[in-house]
Amino acid sequence: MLDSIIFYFFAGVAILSAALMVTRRNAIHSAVFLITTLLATAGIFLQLRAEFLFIAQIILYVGGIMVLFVFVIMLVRLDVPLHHITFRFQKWVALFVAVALACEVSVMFWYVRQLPSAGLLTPPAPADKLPPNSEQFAKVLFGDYLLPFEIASILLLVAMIGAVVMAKKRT
Amino acid sequence: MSPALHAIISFLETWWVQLVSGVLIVAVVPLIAGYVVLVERKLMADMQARLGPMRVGPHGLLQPIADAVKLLIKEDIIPDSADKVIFWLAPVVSMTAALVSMGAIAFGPWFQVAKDINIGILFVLGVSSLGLFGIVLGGWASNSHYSLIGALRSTAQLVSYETAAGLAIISGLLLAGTLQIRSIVDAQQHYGVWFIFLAPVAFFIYLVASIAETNRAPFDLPEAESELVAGYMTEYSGFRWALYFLGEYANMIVVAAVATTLFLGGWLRPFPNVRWLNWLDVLPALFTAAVGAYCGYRAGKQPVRVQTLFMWAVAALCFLAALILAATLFVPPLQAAKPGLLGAFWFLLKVSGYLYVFMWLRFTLPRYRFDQLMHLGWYLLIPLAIVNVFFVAVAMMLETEFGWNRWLALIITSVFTLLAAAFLMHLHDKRTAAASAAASETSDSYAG
Amino acid sequence: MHDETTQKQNTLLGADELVINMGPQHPSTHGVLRVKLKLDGERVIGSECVIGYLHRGVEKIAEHRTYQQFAPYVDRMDYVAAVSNGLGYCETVEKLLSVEAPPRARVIRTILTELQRIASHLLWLGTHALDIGALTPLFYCMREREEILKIFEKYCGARLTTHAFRIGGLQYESYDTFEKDVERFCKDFERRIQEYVDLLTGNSIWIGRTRNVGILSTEDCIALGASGPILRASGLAWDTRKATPYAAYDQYKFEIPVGTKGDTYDRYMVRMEEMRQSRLICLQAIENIPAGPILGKVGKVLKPPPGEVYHSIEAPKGILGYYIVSDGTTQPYRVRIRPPSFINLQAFDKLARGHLVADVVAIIGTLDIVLGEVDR
Amino acid sequence: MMPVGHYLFLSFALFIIGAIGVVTRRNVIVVLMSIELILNAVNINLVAFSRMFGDVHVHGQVFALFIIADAAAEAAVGLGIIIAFFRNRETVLADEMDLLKW
Repeated sequence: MLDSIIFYFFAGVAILSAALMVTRRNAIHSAVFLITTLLATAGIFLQLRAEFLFIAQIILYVGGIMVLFVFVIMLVRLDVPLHHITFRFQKWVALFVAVALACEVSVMFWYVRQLPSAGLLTPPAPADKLPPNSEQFAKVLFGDYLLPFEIASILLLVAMIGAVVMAKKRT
Repeated sequence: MSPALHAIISFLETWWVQLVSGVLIVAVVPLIAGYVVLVERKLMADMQARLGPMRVGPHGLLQPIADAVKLLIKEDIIPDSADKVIFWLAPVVSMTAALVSMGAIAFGPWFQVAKDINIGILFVLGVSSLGLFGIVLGGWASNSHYSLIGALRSTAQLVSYETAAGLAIISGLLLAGTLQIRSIVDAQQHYGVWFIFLAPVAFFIYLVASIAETNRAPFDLPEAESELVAGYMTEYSGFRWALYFLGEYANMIVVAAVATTLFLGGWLRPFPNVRWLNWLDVLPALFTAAVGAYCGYRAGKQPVRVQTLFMWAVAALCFLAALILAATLFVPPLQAAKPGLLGAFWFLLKVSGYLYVFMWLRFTLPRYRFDQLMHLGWYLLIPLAIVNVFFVAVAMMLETEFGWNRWLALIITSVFTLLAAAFLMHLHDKRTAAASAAASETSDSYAG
Repeated sequence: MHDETTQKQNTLLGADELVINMGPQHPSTHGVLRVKLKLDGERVIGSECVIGYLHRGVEKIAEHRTYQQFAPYVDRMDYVAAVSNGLGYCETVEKLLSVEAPPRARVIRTILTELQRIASHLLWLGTHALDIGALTPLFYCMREREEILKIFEKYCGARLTTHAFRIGGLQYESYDTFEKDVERFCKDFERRIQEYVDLLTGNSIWIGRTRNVGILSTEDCIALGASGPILRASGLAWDTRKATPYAAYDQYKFEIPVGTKGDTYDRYMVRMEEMRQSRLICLQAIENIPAGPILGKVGKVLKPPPGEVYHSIEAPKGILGYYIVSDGTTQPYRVRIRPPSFINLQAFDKLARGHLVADVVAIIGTLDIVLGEVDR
Repeated sequence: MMPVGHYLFLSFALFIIGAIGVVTRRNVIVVLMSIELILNAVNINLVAFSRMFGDVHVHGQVFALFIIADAAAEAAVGLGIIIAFFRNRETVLADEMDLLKW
């Protein structure tokens, strides 16, 4: 009961603010709504008992990436005329994309319904009975996925160097 | 009974402690923050050879309340060209982030809102870092150049110093082996010493980084009064401004509580496992009694009768607290309350001590310049924190894998860390000297 | 200089640079200075000082006042060093009248002026430190300045705009415990100055904020006409008190402190040393205050012969000059004042270019301007 | 308990919104933000599936962490490019980025 209330609340907030994000004209407003979406998603992670991911989402996504976005938006300080904000004919492209994707996904949903047990989540054990999520997480991350982890760190390093090279002042 | 009602009741049955403590935090923290401001002003006055607030209440004891009332009834100004919604939202974000992150902090073994959250310290860090958005958005929404520069400064500053603080915390977490706040304190009890003695470098990195994170002098660049008027708060007034202010002080309490939990032994008394120091348990009662006695002594010297009465009331409260603390020690039926109350006392004492260091530094040091701040963060604190994490990990490995004596391993690695610190300091000094020389050259080249 | 295109490439994002109005209401522009700063990010790429918010037409007023009547007006120029202003004016008019103040008056003038120099430097130190973010020195400086102002108050009844001197000497005899008060202050001050040194001189943040910030070479100083501690910090030992002694300065021994690099830190050190030297001058002067009259032979109505005169003194902020043209009547035909702050302020753009916003306040502080004097 | 389909639907909705944002917005920064939204939608799927296999199963969450790392890398490089572009052309509008080389 409580679980579903939490889910619907966060899901509603996420979808609503995501919709507002793509429709707001002001880039900062978009960023604020994206932050809201991300926080709502973090709430859903928590509801799914993915505590570590919940906090990773907040620290990395919201506290890191979004700060970067807001920073850049403030740095470029552009005042785009409001009617210039979207392509004119792009609305139809967007509609097409949305409809196409919707069709595709409804087919997927159809097949999901055909599956036995309908993909129900197993009922969670009481929180204190669960093994600590962060320890589980670490064991898998540094055990099974050690190599991908290292590759991801190299990716981040490369991205960091790339960003520095890109953003550096050319003298 | 309808199922919905039943669900609500069962919900309340399980969660009422959390709810009540949550409400308590929201209600009490602003008051405490107000009194932290008063203490700060009094300390500042003391260090600057003056008296500080003396008018409202005896020794200015009611000053925070007067300030709050003043701010509440002030005209609420929103600049015409400001982005109204975000202007309204920003201080709320700032305040909320600080208050929510307080939910996971354990003020003593009893007082904690979210009890079994196993990412405890990360939660505090993550949520309090959201307060940054309050600052950035407020600075942007004000539509003023001073605010914008303040916001840009604070973004860069907070992101940099959060990295250093996070790495410093990791050293502590390596020693504790857990993220849960209670377990961290238990680990320190298990070791028998506070982690500040095991990872002193990490503590000092955290101290510096936490000052920078809370925008306090000497790192108060985002609101540097003499440069940016008030930085991101320039256009704010009245109650919105008060929200920022409360958020800042609540944030100070949060970082102090994190440092206390992680490095200063949380609610443990000094040397928690040494038996013959058990008499320290009497200290809280004696301390509050002493405060009460001082208030009583001052009461006689107040010029106005109301103020005398007020001081007596404060003294009586202190004596009452002392009595309760003493009772938990000596009256058997009340001894169950002993760990909770004493723990809270020690915790708050350590938090106050940490805050005192904040204030002391603020009154003593000039302000860093922005490039110097960045140099300090990126060239000194972050490399040092990385080295420190590495050496603490090596010490843990030496102990667990090679069976070294724990103390030996920690002492050796601490020495190595300190050596690295000295080396980095040396590099830092050389680099800043070179940088400032270069800066002077640039200014020369502009002259032509 | 830069044309438009090169300037654009110099900014961080190649976009329009940020223009910030610092002042006229800003915590650290020391009154009503307004600086238009052109910023690239936080780096200053251009600046323009806008002055005149405190203009009261002092020079014009002089043309409609008698010589005595005008004397109090000069107190209102550099209002934190009113005694020095008064000294300059009185000595100029005395030069015009060809009278000399009696020795006793000259010694007391010297003592009061040096006390005023200390008071002015104290106010500078406190506000300069506050600009750079150190809160506490301000209150210590105010504490000592208060002692000096108390001496002024006891002497002439006023603390700020003292109008301490009269043309031809002094109006008031020194009060009974004058020597004792000055001596006590000077004895005490040695210890106090050590407190500021402890708080600031060796502090690495302070050094970082002031070293290599706002460097002005001797040649630039001379070209811009900058004088006072700014000139001395750039390495030239020029002090009007030594070069063309006035009042009783020729009787006392004191050093002229000079800097080496001419940066903000050097100016700080020079002013600190000047306070010590002023203290020594005061101590020497009170040892032996000659007896005798305090007012020279000047009539009730001053009618200087037609002609013109220029006289300058070393005010706390630099060379303070008065140029008076007399047409033989009781009122000056023209008074032109060379205010040190106004001329020193010209160096601002040169100092600020290429530095950060934070340095701008340090530079305004180190120039030690008083807007009352800049705008007159 | 919540059927996994609900999570899929939420994820799908966010994905579509993100895709629409990518296609329609001219401001490149907002386009980048829409991509972040899409990545985020994927994360929901991964975590929900991970949960579907039981309480102690965290492989999907690890994937999600990798995606967050990837998003960080993408944001850093993307914003770096935007800043570099803005410095040269003074625009962040996609349709004005019409040269392969400048």
